[in-house]
Amino acid sequence: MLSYIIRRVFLMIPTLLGIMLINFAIIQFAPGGPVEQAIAEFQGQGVDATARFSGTGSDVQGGDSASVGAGDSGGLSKYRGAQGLRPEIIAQIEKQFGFDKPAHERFFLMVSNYVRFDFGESYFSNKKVVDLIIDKMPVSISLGLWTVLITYLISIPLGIRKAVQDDSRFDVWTSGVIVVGYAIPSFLFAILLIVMFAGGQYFDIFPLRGLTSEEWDTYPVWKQILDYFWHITLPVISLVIGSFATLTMLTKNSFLDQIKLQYVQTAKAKGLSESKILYGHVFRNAMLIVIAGFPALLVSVLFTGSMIIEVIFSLDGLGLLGFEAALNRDYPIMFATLFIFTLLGMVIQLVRDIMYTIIDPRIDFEANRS
Amino acid sequence: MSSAPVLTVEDLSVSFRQRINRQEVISNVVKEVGFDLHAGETLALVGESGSGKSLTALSVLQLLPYPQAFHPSGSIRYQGKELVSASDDTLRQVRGNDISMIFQEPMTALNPLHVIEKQIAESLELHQGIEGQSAREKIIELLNQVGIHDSEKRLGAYPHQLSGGQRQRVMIAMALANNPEVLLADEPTTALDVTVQARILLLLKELQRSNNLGILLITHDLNMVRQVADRVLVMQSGRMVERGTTTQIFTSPKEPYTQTLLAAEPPLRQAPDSSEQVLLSAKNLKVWFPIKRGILKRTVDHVKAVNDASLELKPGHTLGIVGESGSGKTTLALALLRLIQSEGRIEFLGEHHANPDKETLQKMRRQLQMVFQDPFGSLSPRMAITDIVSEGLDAHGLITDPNERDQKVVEILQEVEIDPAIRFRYPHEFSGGQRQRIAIARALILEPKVLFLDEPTSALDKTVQVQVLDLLNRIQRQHQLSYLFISHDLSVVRSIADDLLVMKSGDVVEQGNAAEIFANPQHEYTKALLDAAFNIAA
Amino acid sequence: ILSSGNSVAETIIKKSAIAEFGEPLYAEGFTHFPYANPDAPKGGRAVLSAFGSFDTLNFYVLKGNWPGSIGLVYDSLMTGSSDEIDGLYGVLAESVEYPEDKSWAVFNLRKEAKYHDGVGITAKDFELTFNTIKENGRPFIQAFYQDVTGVEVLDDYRIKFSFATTGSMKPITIVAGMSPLPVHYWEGKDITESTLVPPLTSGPYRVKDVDAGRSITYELVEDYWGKDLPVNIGLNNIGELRYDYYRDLTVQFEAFKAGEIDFRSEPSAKRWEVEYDFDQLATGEVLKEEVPSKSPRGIGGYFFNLKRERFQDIRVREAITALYDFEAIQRTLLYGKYKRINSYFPSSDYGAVGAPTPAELEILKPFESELPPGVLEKEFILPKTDGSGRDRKNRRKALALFKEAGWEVKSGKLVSSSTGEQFKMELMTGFPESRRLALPYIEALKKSGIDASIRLVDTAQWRERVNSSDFDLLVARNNFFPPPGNELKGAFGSESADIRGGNTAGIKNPVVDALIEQIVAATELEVLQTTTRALDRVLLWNYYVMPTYYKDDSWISFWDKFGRPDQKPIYSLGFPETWWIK
Amino acid sequence: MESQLARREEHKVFGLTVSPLNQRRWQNFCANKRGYWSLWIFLVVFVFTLFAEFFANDKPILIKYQSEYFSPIFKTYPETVFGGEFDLEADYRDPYIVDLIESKGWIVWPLIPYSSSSIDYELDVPAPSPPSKRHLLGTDDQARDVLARVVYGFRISVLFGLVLTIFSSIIGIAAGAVQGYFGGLTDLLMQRFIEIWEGLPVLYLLIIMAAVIQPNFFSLLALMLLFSWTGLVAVVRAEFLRARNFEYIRAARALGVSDTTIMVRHILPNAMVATLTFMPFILSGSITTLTSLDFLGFGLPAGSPSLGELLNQGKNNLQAPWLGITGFLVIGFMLSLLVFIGEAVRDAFDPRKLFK
Ligand SMILES: Nc1ncnc2c1ncn2[C@@H]1O[C@H](COP(=O)(O)OP(=O)(O)OP(=O)(O)O)[C@@H](O)[C@H]1O
Ligand SMILES: Nc1ncnc2c1ncn2[C@@H]1O[C@H](COP(=O)(O)OP(=O)(O)OP(=O)(O)O)[C@@H](O)[C@H]1O
Ligand SMILES: [Mg+2]
Ligand SMILES: [Mg+2]
Repeated sequence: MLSYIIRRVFLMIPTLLGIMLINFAIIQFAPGGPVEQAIAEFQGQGVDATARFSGTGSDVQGGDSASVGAGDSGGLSKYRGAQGLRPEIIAQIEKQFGFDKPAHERFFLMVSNYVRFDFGESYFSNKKVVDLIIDKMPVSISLGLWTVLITYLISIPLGIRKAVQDDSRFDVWTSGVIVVGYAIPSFLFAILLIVMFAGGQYFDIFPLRGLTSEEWDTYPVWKQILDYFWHITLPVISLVIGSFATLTMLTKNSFLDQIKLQYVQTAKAKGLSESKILYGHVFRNAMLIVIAGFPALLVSVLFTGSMIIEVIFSLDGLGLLGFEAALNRDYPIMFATLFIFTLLGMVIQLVRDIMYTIIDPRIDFEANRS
Repeated sequence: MSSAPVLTVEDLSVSFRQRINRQEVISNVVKEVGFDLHAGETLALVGESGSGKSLTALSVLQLLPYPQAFHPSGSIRYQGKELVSASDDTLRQVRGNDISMIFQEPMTALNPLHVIEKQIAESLELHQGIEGQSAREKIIELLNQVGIHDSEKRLGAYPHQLSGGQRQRVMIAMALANNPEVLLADEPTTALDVTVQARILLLLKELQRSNNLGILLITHDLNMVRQVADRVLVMQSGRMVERGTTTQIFTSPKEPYTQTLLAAEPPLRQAPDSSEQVLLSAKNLKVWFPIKRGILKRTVDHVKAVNDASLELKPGHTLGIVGESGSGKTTLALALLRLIQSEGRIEFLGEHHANPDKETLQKMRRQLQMVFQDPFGSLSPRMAITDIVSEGLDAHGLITDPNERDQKVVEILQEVEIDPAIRFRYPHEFSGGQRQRIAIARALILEPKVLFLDEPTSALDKTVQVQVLDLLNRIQRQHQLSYLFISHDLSVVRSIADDLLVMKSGDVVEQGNAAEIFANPQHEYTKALLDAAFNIAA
Repeated sequence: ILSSGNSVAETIIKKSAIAEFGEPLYAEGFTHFPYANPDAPKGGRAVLSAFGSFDTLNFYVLKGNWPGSIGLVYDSLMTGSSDEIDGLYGVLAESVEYPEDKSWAVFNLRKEAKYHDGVGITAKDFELTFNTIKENGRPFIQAFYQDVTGVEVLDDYRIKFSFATTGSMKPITIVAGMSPLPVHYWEGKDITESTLVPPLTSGPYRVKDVDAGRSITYELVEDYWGKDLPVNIGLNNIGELRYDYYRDLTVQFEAFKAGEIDFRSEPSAKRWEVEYDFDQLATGEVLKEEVPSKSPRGIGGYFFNLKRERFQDIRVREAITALYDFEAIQRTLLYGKYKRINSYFPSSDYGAVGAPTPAELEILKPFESELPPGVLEKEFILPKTDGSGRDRKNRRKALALFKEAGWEVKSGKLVSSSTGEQFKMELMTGFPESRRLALPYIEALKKSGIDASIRLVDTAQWRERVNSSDFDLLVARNNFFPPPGNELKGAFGSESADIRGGNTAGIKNPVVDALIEQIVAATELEVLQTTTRALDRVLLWNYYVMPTYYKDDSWISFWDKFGRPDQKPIYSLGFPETWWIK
Repeated sequence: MESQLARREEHKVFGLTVSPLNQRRWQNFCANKRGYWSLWIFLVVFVFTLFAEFFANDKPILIKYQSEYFSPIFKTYPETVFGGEFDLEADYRDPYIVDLIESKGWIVWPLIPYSSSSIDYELDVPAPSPPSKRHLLGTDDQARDVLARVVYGFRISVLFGLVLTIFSSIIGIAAGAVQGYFGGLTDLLMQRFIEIWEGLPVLYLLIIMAAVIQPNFFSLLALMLLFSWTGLVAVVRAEFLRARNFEYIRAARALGVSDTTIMVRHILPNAMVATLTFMPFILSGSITTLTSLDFLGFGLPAGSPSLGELLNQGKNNLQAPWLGITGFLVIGFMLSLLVFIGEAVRDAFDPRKLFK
């Protein structure tokens, strides 16, 4: 097993390299790069990446200089009158982004930097990519962790109960509820929650945006904690609502399969209580596939899952960062997040595989069947 | 015996609902069975395989797959407490504490993902509140009592790391852990060799004496019944056909069915022509299982399951393999079939392949078939038995016409005494003995050259056993079949084996002509084994 | 470059207020702008909202997004008034001196001007600004400053800039917008780094609080050195201004309704008409107003790609223009709140109105032979429809034009008379909303037998495809900041048609080029305006762009806590600088 | 009796021979009333939407004009046929054309006289307009009939989802099965391959694809298929890793059953628990995916009806709740049906489920 783990760890290197190389190659074919993005943005033609979901709100295409009004009183808009960019300036932008070098050189530069764990700087905000990622962590971890936690804490017991009471009225109505929950698109639900509980019209109970209040730093600890939960309630609810369905059904079905096996009969014959049988015996047998899906869930919740929710609640998380980076062609962020999350994904997968062998000692990865 | 019975079963019926062609069909499998069980008494329940013995026992603890199964009539009272449709709480109190059960198929009855220590400890903690070190001591004591060697080392073993007999003994230890009032023992010794079996019976007797334990013993082993039972109950097709004291039943059986049951004797068999040809041979076969510890699963030690075994199998011959439970018999068979990794030389039809390719393996598989010790586990739970039985035909492309194939399945099922009408059922809808016969049918349908039989008759009552052995003999004669026959039932081995191989702790301790060894055992262990076997019989 | 100072013959003009053309609106000695209320109470607090996020307060360098409101903390050499487009009045500069040929300018600084830390502002600080822009500035600012070539510190309070051009006020107005970077503050700090530490500035507000990416709060500087300057009197009244950043428009609106935002300018007609029906509006707690706005707009619409052969035919362009049913779109999608764009310089004094005036005709006459018919005779009027979405008159006209151009309808398809190939056209856009607003047009084109479709692309791809002229029809707009000048060359000139990214439509028209030259050369506002109008006519009649629509008012809504002067500025909302908290 | 038993009992369902075991499965399936009815409802609705052109269209089913019959759904007629002036396809929603026809004949309209893309210019309120007699579910923010769009959107979404789900499940299950069953090097290498594969920048591939061709139903399907199959792999692999150690697998191997057969007949039914659970969600998930592509502008051509677009409109038009509610109800309805069908299929394959 140890040799297997070592092998897996060493295989991560070529895998990562492969991913980086393929991505790098593919990106070369993408129409428009960071230079075009930068130019478009300077010329005020940039469209916020998130506008694709939330819209620009304006009926006038291409932005209406006069309607910017209140947000833009600083007088800087006068720069907009400037003429088109001269080639020297474009060349200068290219140089800033390192695009004056040929592609292979850029690739090797990137790889050699990565080897030293130097992930570089964002093209568009002069921040270390690592710092950016660290900046966004609290939001992603908050949303991700609570969502995953609540999902598992509710789905698994619920799924078990549903399996035990298969086909009962309870089973039917809970199925209905979770399916409906799944069918509600999270972004719609989030907006509804905001209108209902954070807007001016109905109840104004929860805050509209952010992870904490502004004066958070000055609060005593208990108030800080309270404030934090007060802020994440709505986003987490809107994320969680649709997440029960798959896990609950999965738990239910895998329990249904196990519940009728002989060892359960044995456990019953011992006089064990139902919950002891379910959690002490069946759980471990049934949980393998539930655990199988865990790494994917975690990575997706942390990394991509909550982008729209982040936008709606004005939270700056990794989902948004990654998405914006991709659309804005901010390659350093793209590659660094890709690198870090692939690595993270691989580590979690390795841990998951080790978990398999702990849960079910019969599982052996090294054994070859052919 | 004058005291009130601890367990009273009255007028008990068990039925199953089934849906066939949109109609609910009810099959009544146990009909109006009744008996009393007194403290300190052993009541033997015997009868044909599939007659409803296990279901009766399961009903007592209300462990049937309700609501598909139901009781049209009947009452079961434990010390006056009604158990039929009792509340969960009541049942939980009784189960495992007052009444405990040894399941017929120990192989599948243990939780595959818990080490045996945990499985036994759980009962201890639940009903006696014993935990930690004292629990561990108690477990070790229990395991020693049921004859598991180096029990301390075995605490951390998972069921799949144990031999059939070992698992059965864990089951027994678990059932005895709480000093129950009533023990429902469903074929408790099927996988045990005679020495261990004797030991277990002794243990039960002792408990009976000290704890006034009432035992409902379900078995097909009439020798054992005669030895331990006070009263006997005979069942046939779900009905109780006869009851009486042991002596009564054995000396003057009334019912014709009981008479045939008692009269059945293993068939005698003509010795085959001795031939020089060797069909299958093994040299210096070795199987060591690593013992792994910790998260990283480092190998700390080995279980030497098979340690340097050599054997030869001639066409038309039967090689019996006997030996202590856990001595490596099953492992040896699996290694010969190349189902587990082994070291050493295995020759089939004079050819040795260190690493056979798919095709060779496939050809080999066509000729070498196996009946597994654990019939339940070896039948795919989601396949109907007709598919299970005919699968080999498909795999080797033998019969492709569906009707012809079906015909063949029907024939073979009839040969092993299974009603072909129920061939579309799933494995779990059969009795233990029926499953064993299905496993035999599955192997036989391929008409292989060599058949490995791992305890093929352990769950069969004498009458069926005789029929199956007859069948095996007949086929052997017709097709020059070779058998590798693993069994702890020495009378069966004696009747069927030409050659004999005796194993102990992974080593082959004695090997040679069966008749010779039976007549004149050389090794200490063989002597002890034969002694035990035929002394009980005597 | 003319060296200055030693030339005695040169007449030096010295002024405290300038205009790009003519004279500034307010004479020297005005006490305050008429749209400012000198008695306005100072103080109070207002929360405003902004969209998106920010990650730096340094707007000079390439990287990072800065808050749009950061200008509040800066003072510039001179500042404009909101009643005129090109007037500038001294703020940090007491006066500006420049020679007649306008090849350089010297700004005389006010000695009392100081930073928020009390240190006085000197010429060196402007030198630093200039060098920062030239060396490290955002390429866009660099481009803006490209005509400004040199800087020279004459003494502590005199700074001189030299220009690459002569005879134009433009570079002076550009430099006049410059803000100082305190040398003593930046010493030892790296100005090329983005930062969230509020920089030291001299403006009326200072940054009070920054919550990275989420909000920025400004507070009025108590002892702001320039608060008694006429240009500042009565302005900058609100004591604390806070901008909260939202990423979702619906949420932003909800926040407004919940009272978390005090003021809102609504961009969407749909929301304006339908969603402003909450209780607080009825009770008068929230007010809602449509404020007419005179700010100049640019042309917005669907730009033809003239590099594609089929669009080189003016009849094709006219036909396609004729198929746009603005009236139907206005009625079904725009709540009747918009105006059709009928000029390249709409809502300004530079757009053509009515039939050509004699002055315009005079400019256009020399090019008569090269002009499309009608320019000299008529007012340019975009085809009106009956608003049914299926106007037959226009379709008839369009099909006739197509026919002339060699495209005819055959069994439901508009095909080339020569090759039989169907007319195919894709409308490319980078703005998600365009899909909704252009769909009726696409349907109408389809109904006329054209294989029309719409394609949404992301920003980078949009730019790339615009640069390489890889589109048929493009949703775009040209911003217009009057007075017009050199930038027209980039937008409509032949030369820039071949440069990647310039002249979106790819217009190559000698008449246009010649007119632009005249505009650039114009020194009189009158001439400039007439020439621009003439250019407008030429561009319009050539159907280079299928103009869409604009709105000439601002829709604002706010909680009833503000006071504002009776007279509002002409060219801007005057918010927040002229408003105060009641 | 014996001879009767000895014969295989064959039953015919829809003219197909069904083995008794499958019969039993079918019975188990039917016994799950919810699933059974869900299947029927789903089939009916789906088939109905397959023929959406006959139910919701802006072209009439039948026209009689000057004693001649026309069926515009099947054939395009230029308006000149009805006395119009252009050789363009007749716009039957145009009052002018309608007048022309009705002056000399009559028109039979489909139930919903709008197709998914027909813009209703005759609205008296700006779009989105609330439900009314004219538009039972109102119009969307582009003045198109919501009901018609739901009908067409359901079709596109479900077709897309079904094809994607079926194919990606097949590939995913196959990959997971091979990995889990063979283990060892196969597993190790395939896992790495999948990791690299999942690392591909799907968004960029979409951008690149969209730059080359206008994305359409099939190109999107193909591209999504390339990447959606990895979802099931982990779960199936886990199931196979575990199951390959079971005694009955050993027994099957002893029989000489081929690896493929073992995987398909013995282990797959176990892995089906996970697969069947996931399938309805994969299906509705792919509908959402299609939608998010729409948001990004890499989706189906603008104007194509899709349920996701409806939801997005619902979000951007809170003042028009009929949009969001309709979208949600349709998706919820469809998902419930699929989940219930999935449960019934699970029951059908469960050996221990006998009835109810
Ligand atoms: N779930 C079930 N559904 C239908 N029939 C069943 C089911 N379980 C058992 N049976 C049938 O009930 C009968 C009695 O089974 P039972 O297990 O009690 O037999 P048994 O006497 O223990 O036989 P054996 O000695 O072979 O173990 C058998 O014929 C069996 O086929
Ligand atoms: N997978 C395994 N891992 C570790 N030990 C094992 C494993 N399988 C079997 N063993 C051990 O190998 C020894 C031989 O087992 P085997 O099953 O061959 O015994 P057996 O002779 O068939 O006994 P029985 O008569 O009880 O079936 C036993 O001690 C058992 O515990
Ligand atoms: Mg039994
Ligand atoms: Mg064994």
